[in-house]
Amino acid sequence: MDLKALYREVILDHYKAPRNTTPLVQPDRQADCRNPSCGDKIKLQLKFDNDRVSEVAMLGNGCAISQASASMMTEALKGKTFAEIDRVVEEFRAMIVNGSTEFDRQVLGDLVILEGVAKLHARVKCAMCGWSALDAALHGDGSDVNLDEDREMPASSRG
Amino acid sequence: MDLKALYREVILDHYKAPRNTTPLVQPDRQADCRNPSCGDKIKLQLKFDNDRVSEVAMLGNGCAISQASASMMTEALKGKTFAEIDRVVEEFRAMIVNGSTEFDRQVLGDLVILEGVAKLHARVKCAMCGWSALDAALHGDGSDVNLDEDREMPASSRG
Amino acid sequence: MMNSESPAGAEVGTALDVNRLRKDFPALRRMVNGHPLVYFDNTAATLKPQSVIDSISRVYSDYPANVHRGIHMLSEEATNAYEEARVKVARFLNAREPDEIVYTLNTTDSINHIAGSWGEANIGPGDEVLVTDMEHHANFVPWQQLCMRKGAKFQVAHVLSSGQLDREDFDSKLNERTKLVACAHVSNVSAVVNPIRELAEQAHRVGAIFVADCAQSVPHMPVDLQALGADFIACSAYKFLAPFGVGILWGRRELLDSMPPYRTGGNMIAEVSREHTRFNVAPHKFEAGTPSIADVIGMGAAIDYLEQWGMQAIYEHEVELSRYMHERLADMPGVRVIGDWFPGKPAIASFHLDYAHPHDVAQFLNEEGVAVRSGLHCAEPLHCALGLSSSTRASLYLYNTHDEIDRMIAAIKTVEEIFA
Amino acid sequence: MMNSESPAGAEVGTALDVNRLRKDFPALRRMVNGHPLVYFDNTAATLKPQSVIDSISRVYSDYPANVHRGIHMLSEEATNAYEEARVKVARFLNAREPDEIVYTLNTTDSINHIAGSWGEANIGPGDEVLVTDMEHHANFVPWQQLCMRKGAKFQVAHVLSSGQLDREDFDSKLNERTKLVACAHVSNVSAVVNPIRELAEQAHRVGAIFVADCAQSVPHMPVDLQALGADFIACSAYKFLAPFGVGILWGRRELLDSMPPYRTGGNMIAEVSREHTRFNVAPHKFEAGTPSIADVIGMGAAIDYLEQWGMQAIYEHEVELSRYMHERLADMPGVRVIGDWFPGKPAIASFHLDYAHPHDVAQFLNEEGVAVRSGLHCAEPLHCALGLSSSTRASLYLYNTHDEIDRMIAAIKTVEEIFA
Ligand SMILES: Cc1ncc(COP(=O)(O)O)c(C=O)c1O
Ligand SMILES: Cc1ncc(COP(=O)(O)O)c(C=O)c1O
Repeated sequence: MDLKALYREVILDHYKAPRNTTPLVQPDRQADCRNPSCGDKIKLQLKFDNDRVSEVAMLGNGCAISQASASMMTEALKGKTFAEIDRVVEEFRAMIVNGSTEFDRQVLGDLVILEGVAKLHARVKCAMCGWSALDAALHGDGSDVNLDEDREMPASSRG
Repeated sequence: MDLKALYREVILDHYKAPRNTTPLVQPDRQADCRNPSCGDKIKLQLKFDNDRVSEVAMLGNGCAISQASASMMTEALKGKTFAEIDRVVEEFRAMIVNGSTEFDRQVLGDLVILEGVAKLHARVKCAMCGWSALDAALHGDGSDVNLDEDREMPASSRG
Repeated sequence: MMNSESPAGAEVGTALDVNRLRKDFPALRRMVNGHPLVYFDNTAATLKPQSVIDSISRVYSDYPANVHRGIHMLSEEATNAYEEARVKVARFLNAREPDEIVYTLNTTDSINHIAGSWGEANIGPGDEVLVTDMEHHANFVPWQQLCMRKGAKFQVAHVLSSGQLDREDFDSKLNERTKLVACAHVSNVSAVVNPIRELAEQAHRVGAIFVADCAQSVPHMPVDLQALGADFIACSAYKFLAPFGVGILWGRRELLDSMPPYRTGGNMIAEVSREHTRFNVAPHKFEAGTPSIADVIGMGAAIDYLEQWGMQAIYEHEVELSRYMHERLADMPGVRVIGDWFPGKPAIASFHLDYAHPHDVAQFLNEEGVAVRSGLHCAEPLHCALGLSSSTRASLYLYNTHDEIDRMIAAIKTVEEIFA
Repeated sequence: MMNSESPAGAEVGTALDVNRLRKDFPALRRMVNGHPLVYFDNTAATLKPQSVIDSISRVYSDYPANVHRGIHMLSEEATNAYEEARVKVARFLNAREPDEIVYTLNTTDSINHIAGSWGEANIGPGDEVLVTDMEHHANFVPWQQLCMRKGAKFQVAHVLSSGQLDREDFDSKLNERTKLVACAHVSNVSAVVNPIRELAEQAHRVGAIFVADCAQSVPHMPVDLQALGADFIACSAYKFLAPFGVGILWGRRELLDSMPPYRTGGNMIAEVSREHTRFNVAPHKFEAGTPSIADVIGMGAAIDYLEQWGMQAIYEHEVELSRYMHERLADMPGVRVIGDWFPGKPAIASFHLDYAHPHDVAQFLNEEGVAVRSGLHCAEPLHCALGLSSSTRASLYLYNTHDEIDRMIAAIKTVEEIFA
């Protein structure tokens, strides 16, 4: 993997100009995810029209990978149903956390460009921060997610 | 050093038939030394006639080296003054604990036959048990000696 | 009582290729006082195979970095190897998940974790803690001291003269006030194998938790944590071919999750401010500071080595050696072994001679190249209960042979000649 | 502020023959992403010279036995080497006697010993413990937790924006209720060197004891314990070329003697019965269970290695590297180093870039073969006090060179090109 190319071609664009950063008024769903060992934070908000996502917002700060991954995620959500989103989350997790090469490229679309992050074990949590917020927004009990306590993430520590 | 010879020629004789084991009635000085990491125990009793040792007794149990060393010690004490005993203790310590070869052979007499024990670091405390009781009898405050707490002894532990 | 057939010279009747595996242990090439080393002090510490030695050297030559997932390559490599070892340990012991495995300094440290964390939080005045007379000091003193601090009652179940646990006494001392029972899986002196599953079930029936000291079982027999039934176990890596410096604490996940950390500091926290600290999840919340990284990785290599031969095969080899050693010792007049022999007894014999003190015996055995321990083996209550002031202990492992037992027997005969 | 002359290529102006000594460190032969490794993560863990690696292998090949003076030859050899290391440490630090040196697992464990033993026995409600905002979590969280348990007041002296301790704030928080002051000798983030002797004297005047966290001083400068004036110090061996798995706790003999043991179990006792346990004397009463024997012996080899070059020469080399590194960083727009430079500053620079996050910086530096840390460096209170969420840290040691600093600077320029 060419790190410079990855950053230059995708990550920096989203890092410097993250998409969908206008806070929603009265979102239907929202959740926060923190990644204390990295200092990343992302709040994700969703509005639905019937079954489908009509509006989405991500608000956060952190490293380029965390912000770019979340920003790209928001672009993939519009118009999707709960079930469709679950599918994307599942495939993204398979690609990044499990380092699988068997994930469904079609479901992920443009997101496959982040595949190389799977090899940067120390950055896997960064890449997942927005996605965990998304998962919590859809299925959580309203409480914040602390990625350091997610036992499926590679072990790391905040210090 | 030939271990068999050391045991055969000296240690076993004293171990099997330790000298001066009749308890004294009203000793002038006495002290106990324990060596918990080995299980050795020796009580030393002394009677003086003017300045000089007139009677001595050692009562104890433990390994052959501890008992033989104490038994031989009692043989060396009779007729000696405080100052003369201190000299013997000092030289014996130099030989066994410090492993010095510079000790005064004349002062130690027959005791030099135990020189080889200095090389058996794990047994140094055994060899010193009677001697520490002697030192405590002459200079102590009446309390027992615990050889494990003597920081000049090679480190060891009882378990 | 014992099967009396003698081995036909070499290592027959066991599945291990002992002659081949002996070559993996460089220390077996040593000469002691002119004799090839016979190493029978395996209860205290085992020898190390070359693969373990190499794995440590490799850490220090190639990736001597700190773990906790630093971004640079060396830290990444160290973290991966360190966490892989946790997966290996979990599989080796059949833990439900790697996160139940906590790395400590040694068995003693593991047990102090339980006493200092679970014990401090859960034991109070009027409560009782039950241990046995056959415990190693590591599984005795921490409970005794905890009870003293907390005003709890320290109960000690007795042993029979056979060396076995006195089950009647154990039963009579277990009651509703008992909050914790701590017991060795295998005694480091008599090699008695306690029925942990049964004892743990008894403990659970009165609502107590059960701590098994597996320091002498994990190295010598297959141990399946889920079948064992204890709530915590402790063991030391250097007793199963691994480096010094790592102990294992395993605990049921719910218990680990419920416990406060034992040591605090770096790497075990989630958030620190002047006012407040939030801790990380288990196992990390128990691994404060920088761990024994290379030793942990070396432990992974040791597990690989043991699994290559198989714990069942290792156990069978040892049981055969044990049978032979006990038979030979039984033939010698004036030699008394602590505890009765029983089928499947691990290869430990602690004995005393009528005619010589254990230290003198060990000294003469060393003269003949045979390394044994003498003393109390950190089990003073057991010696005291059996009326002994110390003993000589021979303890064997996968690389030992019948021939070596013969050498020990010959050495004991020398002692007899000299002393008796 | 800084001397601005540049080095003439090679390692000039220092007494160390760096090019020669680099050959002693096998990890320096590694290539990372096609570049020779530049290892600038020495605050987290140092590389190991071959002599240390060999000394560990030797233990496991030749005498992998347990210590505590077993009678057999291998145990005798292990015990001798283990206790010789204690003498070396005592001499290296100029302790009054080897018996003041306690082996622990790491700095964190050493500090937990003080908190768990001296602290538990001596801190009560209404008492105060004073630390600083620049502490590593290892010298912060144990005191905070102790105060919470005991109803004592946890006081934190602030730092100035220069990174230096705010002496006025420190003075205002030190009073007759202060029972213990804990402070880093050298900060692991800003490299600030605290005047331990003065601070300890102040603490002593109000009757408090003083704990110095020497984890980052002992490896990098001559430390004379008797001149330092603290009552306890803690450090980690793996930070001065030694193996992982050993920490040092030094305490004044009178204090160690007066303290209860922290962990209990085997090897630290004098006598155990059902009713009662008597403990051994210090340092043994603090070394429960089987220690990291090979790591301790390897630490002895590391001290030999350091002494061969001399701590003063090592310090001078690092100060020169530090000067150069800070000068180069000062020249770069958008780079801000935590804390002001000062003469004699150890070779640590924690910095952040206006245009990139520390994790991304570390990632790109790794891409160029430069190993640095990013994050909070276990010093969240300091980052918080200075308003930072994390930083990138470069920390150098005796084997680092001016050229390597140039390589880091070039790598930072790559980050700048990409991000700015
Ligand atoms: C100043 C300081 N104190 C304490 C520690 C903790 O050391 P350890 O992880 O060895 O316990 C460190 C190491 O990072 C340190 O730099
Ligand atoms: C049964 C048993 N428990 C506990 C221990 C203590 O182990 P460590 O010294 O590694 O803490 C031992 C080791 O001698 C043992 O045999």
